[in-house]
Amino acid sequence: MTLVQISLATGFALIFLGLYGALSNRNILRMIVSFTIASTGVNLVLVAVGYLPGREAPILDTIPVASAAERITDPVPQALVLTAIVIGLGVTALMLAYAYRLFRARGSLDISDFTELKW
Amino acid sequence: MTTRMAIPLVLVALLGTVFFALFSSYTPDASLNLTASYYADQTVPETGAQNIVTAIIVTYRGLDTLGEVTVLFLTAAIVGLVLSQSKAPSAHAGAGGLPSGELLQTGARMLVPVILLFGAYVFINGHLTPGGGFQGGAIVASAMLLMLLADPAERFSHGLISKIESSAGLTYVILGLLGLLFAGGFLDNKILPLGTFGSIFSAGAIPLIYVLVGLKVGAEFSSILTSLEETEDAE
Amino acid sequence: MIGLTILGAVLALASLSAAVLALLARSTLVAVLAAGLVSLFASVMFLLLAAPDVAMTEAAIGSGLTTFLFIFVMGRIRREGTQ
Amino acid sequence: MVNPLLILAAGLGAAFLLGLLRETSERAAFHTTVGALAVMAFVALSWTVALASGQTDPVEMLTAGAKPPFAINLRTGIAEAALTSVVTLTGLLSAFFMRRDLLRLGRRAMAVLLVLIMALSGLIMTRDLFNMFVFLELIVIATAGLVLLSKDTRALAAGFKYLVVSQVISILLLIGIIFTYHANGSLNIDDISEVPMGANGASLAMFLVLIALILELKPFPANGWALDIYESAHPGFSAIFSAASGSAALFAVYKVLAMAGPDWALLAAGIGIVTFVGANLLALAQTHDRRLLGYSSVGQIGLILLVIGFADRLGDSFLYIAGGLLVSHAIAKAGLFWLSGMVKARDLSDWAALRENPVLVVLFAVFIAMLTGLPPFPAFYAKWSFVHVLATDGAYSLMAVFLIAALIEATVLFRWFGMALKRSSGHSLHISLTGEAIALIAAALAIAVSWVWGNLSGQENLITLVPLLFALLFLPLDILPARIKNVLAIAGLVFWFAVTKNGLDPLRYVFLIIMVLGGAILLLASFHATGRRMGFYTPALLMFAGMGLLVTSETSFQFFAAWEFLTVGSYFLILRGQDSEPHALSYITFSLGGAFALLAGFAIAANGAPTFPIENLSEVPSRIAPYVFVLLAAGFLTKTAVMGLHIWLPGAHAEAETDVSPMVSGILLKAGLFGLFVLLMEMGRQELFGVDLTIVLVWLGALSAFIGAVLSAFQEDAKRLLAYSSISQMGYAVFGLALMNHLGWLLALMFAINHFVYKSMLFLAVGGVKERTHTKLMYKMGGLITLMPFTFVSVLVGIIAMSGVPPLSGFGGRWIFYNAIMSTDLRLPMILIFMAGPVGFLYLFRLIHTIFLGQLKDELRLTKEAPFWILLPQMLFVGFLLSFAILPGMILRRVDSYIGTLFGDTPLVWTGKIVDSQYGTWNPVAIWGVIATVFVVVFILLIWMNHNAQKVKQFNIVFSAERPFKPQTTHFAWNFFAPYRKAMGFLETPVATSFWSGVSNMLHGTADFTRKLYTGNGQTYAVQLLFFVIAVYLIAMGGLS
Repeated sequence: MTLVQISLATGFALIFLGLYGALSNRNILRMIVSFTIASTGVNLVLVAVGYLPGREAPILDTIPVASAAERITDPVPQALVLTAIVIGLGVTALMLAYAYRLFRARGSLDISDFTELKW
Repeated sequence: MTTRMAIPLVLVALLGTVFFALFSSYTPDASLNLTASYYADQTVPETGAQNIVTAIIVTYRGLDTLGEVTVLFLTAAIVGLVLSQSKAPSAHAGAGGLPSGELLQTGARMLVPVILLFGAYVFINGHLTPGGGFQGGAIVASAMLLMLLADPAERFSHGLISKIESSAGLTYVILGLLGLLFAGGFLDNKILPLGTFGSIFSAGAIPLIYVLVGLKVGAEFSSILTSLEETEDAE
Repeated sequence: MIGLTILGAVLALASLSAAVLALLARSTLVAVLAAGLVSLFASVMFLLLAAPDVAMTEAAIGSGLTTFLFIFVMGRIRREGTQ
Repeated sequence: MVNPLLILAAGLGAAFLLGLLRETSERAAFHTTVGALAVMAFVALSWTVALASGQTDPVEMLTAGAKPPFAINLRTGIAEAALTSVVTLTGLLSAFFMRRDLLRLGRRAMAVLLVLIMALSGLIMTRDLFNMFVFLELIVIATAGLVLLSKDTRALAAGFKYLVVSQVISILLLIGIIFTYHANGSLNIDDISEVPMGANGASLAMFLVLIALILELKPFPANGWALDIYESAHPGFSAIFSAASGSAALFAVYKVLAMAGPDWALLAAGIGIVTFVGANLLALAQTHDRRLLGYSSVGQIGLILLVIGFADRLGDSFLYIAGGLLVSHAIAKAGLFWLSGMVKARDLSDWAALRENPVLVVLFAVFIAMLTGLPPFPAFYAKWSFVHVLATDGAYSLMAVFLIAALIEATVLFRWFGMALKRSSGHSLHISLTGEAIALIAAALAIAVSWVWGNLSGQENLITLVPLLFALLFLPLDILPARIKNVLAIAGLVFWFAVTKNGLDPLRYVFLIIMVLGGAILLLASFHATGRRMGFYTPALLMFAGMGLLVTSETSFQFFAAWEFLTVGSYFLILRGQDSEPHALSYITFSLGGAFALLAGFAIAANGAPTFPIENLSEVPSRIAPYVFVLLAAGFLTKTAVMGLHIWLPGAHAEAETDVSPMVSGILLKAGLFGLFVLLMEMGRQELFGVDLTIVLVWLGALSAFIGAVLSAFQEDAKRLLAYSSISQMGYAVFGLALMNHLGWLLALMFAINHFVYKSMLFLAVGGVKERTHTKLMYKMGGLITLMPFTFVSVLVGIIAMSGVPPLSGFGGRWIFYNAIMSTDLRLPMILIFMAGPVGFLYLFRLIHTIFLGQLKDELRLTKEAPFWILLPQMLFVGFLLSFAILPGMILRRVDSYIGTLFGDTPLVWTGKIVDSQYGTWNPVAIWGVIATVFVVVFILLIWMNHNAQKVKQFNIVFSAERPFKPQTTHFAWNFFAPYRKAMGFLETPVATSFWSGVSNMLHGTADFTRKLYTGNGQTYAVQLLFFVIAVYLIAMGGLS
């Protein structure tokens, strides 16, 4: 296994674990924790997909501009991941605020207690 | 194992097969693809930034970043809304029972300015070195966090935070529109001269935008943190 | 190259075990901290993958701020739960 | 023209600006918000107008001074501009609607609203895959924020469920995006579409992107979370969620599908149709108004997804069809959500409160009609075109599924409308002038887009049709007294008759007389009504407009549009009756079902053309002709209420108002007959599986005639009796038509005219009796002959005419009828139809006997003669019947020679007023002479025989000591035909009724069972979502490999 494959596999495994945790844990906070694990996995997958084995970070302080195309790794996924991380934090914060309010409303953090809306 | 646990497992495992198909058919590229090699070659002449990721984030995919900043803005606003709607019972303050003592308070008073400075350094140098507005903003927010931890009773001025956040955001949008008017399009960084490659005042509007992003993100993180921490509502 | 791969494998193992811990831990606090750890290990992996920007962000935001958000909310909930 | 990017910049800038305002100045913040939304809407609209009128070309907006795919680019073409207009306008109007709650929550909520509208516009315009993800996340977060506007505490849980589901979706989307990027080296949508789909990995990536975006459309059954939001959110926000978010997400799917290539289109179409069917089915079991609207939204979006799946096939008309459906959905759904904000309680029947404000009722009707796809709204044109495309492709089963689901949807919506009009609500209306104004603006927009779609249709622009406008004119005129409106209405009908009568062939001319002039005559009875009679004239004139247009229509499109007009108009009219709610619903359900059969028939017959002249029905290729015939005949037979499809008729006709019953019975039924005339004239005999379809019609006609008569005889309710009699009479007419010969057609036409005259007369007479006695039950009447002599005369003349005994015109019908059936060799139906005659005597006898003869009831002793205006048309009809009896040649002769030109024979020989046929001679004048003589002789004889008979006082009766269990059982009219019932009662077994209620129960049962899927648990919803993804994946992989 190469580094890329390891990272990719780790990423997918984290998504797998995170999703499973989010779908099987009734506790709302634990669901949110699981989702953060899954999104870490997603980020890992994103970066790994853009990685070119043996290449350097896309910062041209030591790399001459002329040879940049041969030496740096793909910067695009990195840019995307940056965005994804920040968005992930936003969503997590929002879910946490919701969790708090739900707890205030019912005194419970069990997702199966919030089912008045149905059918 | 109950069915409640088993069904998600089966489903996630099935989804795993989809992922496995993706994984097994994946081969890393040997050379940069079209888009990436354009960035490798053109970032410097077009934007004057050393850090290509920064150039992409601030310029080429600037709209994403504007959206990203807006995500935080939204989150801060909504978290504020969610929590302001419920008047929490007044209780003794404290960050979830984390210790706060004399040592921490003194330490915080000394550390906060340093951390703030470091944060500013990170976002100002975003176009040269790793880091930038988001990382710098997060560092700035951690100074805020430290203050919260040290003295949980301390009130931050929501007004100030939201003023910083809003004016940074507004300036960002205006800079974007200036690009539309004076340069090649919305959020074009060439509204300012590109300057000398590798120096602080280079890369056109990138440092300026990253400073704005840093301020804004710092303010937003701080606002989220303080809303979540405060036991009584400021409003 | 081999060194990188081995380091990567170690980090992968570490972050996966942290993730499993986060799922299995009885205490939510432990779960939150374990999730933060996953994020931290991931950020080192980003460094290996030549993504220092991402690594910084993940460390600061993913493992730092996120964990604090959790702890703050849990604190609020615990305070109110005991009343 | 300003750069459309300003839409994004204005939204964001204003959102940030709000933070700089002083904390206390919430009003200023609101004005800023509204101002920004207005700017955004203005920019979007100006681009829409400019692009639509061809003043500008679509514009590419580059960012960052670099070309795509290296920098994000956006595009504004006509679709984008129109959709951003929908989004921004919905946002603007909803902002006004939510004003109070926005002010309550403060500027943070306003900022969230601004960002939501901005992000929706961005999602529409962007051409970058990852940028789409960013906008989607913004939408998710803003949605979760705005859900909190609701005062309903359950909204909190709904918002959280939504976030959970969104997390799963964004994981799928991100993975899909990165692998797409890896495969294509680009994130630009146009770039990716140019490269054909790569290896398995790439197609999988595409699948993930596609399914993630489709999940944003809330496909059935992975959509419980969305329904919870619809149910609990602020109605102003739900309007945005349904109209704006739905539109934007649809467009995102469209962009990605274009990128994914045609292989995936089928998948999208499949998900679309499943969603459309599933959502509408589940809506059947819904009683909560907003949840119902949620189901309807999901269904509509599914339908548009289906159309998107056909985008390649539709070519140029794609935007027209999808846009028509989308804009109808958006306006109607937003309007309904806004209305729901003014209704205080959440049960469907609580919408009865709307009746406090007639304007709101009209708006409700407009939105329902728009959603159902009735003319003249855009969805009508869209459905027409779409069904035609499906037919051209030979996708018949899809077409059937689509039409059945559309019918269920219409049933759900009209059931709701019926409740609003007929039930009572314990809550008053939450009147809000702003809300009303906003809903009115939505209705005005509805009319504007209808005009646009009509103009683009390449067909007649329905909204400019004079009869329709005339009918709509009565909406504002409704403040006038009823009598003035009645004068106007009659004048309008006479005028319309005068201007359209020229150039029609005799057959159409006869129908025009019945439908338009007949309507004018029947409206005379409406002078009886006092006060304003709000809401009567628009539906009535809509119905007459439909009929007038039907007779003069030349193309299949005009015919179908007219058909829908008359159906809807008559529905509203029938709904006015006191206890008519369930009957009106079954009427509209059957009528629309019939209409959809017509649509399908026309679409198949069109063979690829958008429409065709009606007379080209004769040129339909023989391969498809029998199917076209069956579909069209089914549509028309529904209207004539043939046995089996008749169960809507008795209730609808019996429960309608006094002057409405004759309209819907005497006139409206003729529309079906007219259709059959046209159909048989153009298509003639058709064979399907070796069966001559006209023989099937002969049988259906005979059975209807016979069973209708038997059922009629057993009724206790006088109006129901007449209603069943109509089924029987229409059976005769169908029978005659299906004989496919000269005499048969003449018979059918005679029945059309006669049935109009005597059924209108009888319904008016019985209606007059009901006005005075306040009952329709015959055993409660009796002996009214002295109190209501004129009514008695009209009933007497009516039943003489109807039973076909000499001397009245019914005999002429009979005479032709006997001639006609002698000319056929179908023995069994002939016997049936013969037997229907005597059974007809039974119920007619009962009508006159139990109402007018026998003993007068004590409580009816003060009964007066029916009102003048109800009597007047009856007397006109009496006069007509008498003269028509003497001079049948007036009309018949012309028609006879016309039919002769169709069949090329002249079985009747007219000499003066005497008619000869192969089987005999009919001399009406001589018959009159004979009858008059006999009558006078018998009359004198009777007087002479009874000159010394004893007069008995009416109540000179000695009762026995028994006290009857049920008072009515002592009346002779109760269970009048008990002995016959013993013999023929088995015919009363409600076979058709049980069949149809079985269908209905099965659907409701399925709906009730299936919706248990939505447990309300957010985690379960996420599991269902994954399940959906996996299922679609397995299906797709199976399909693609």
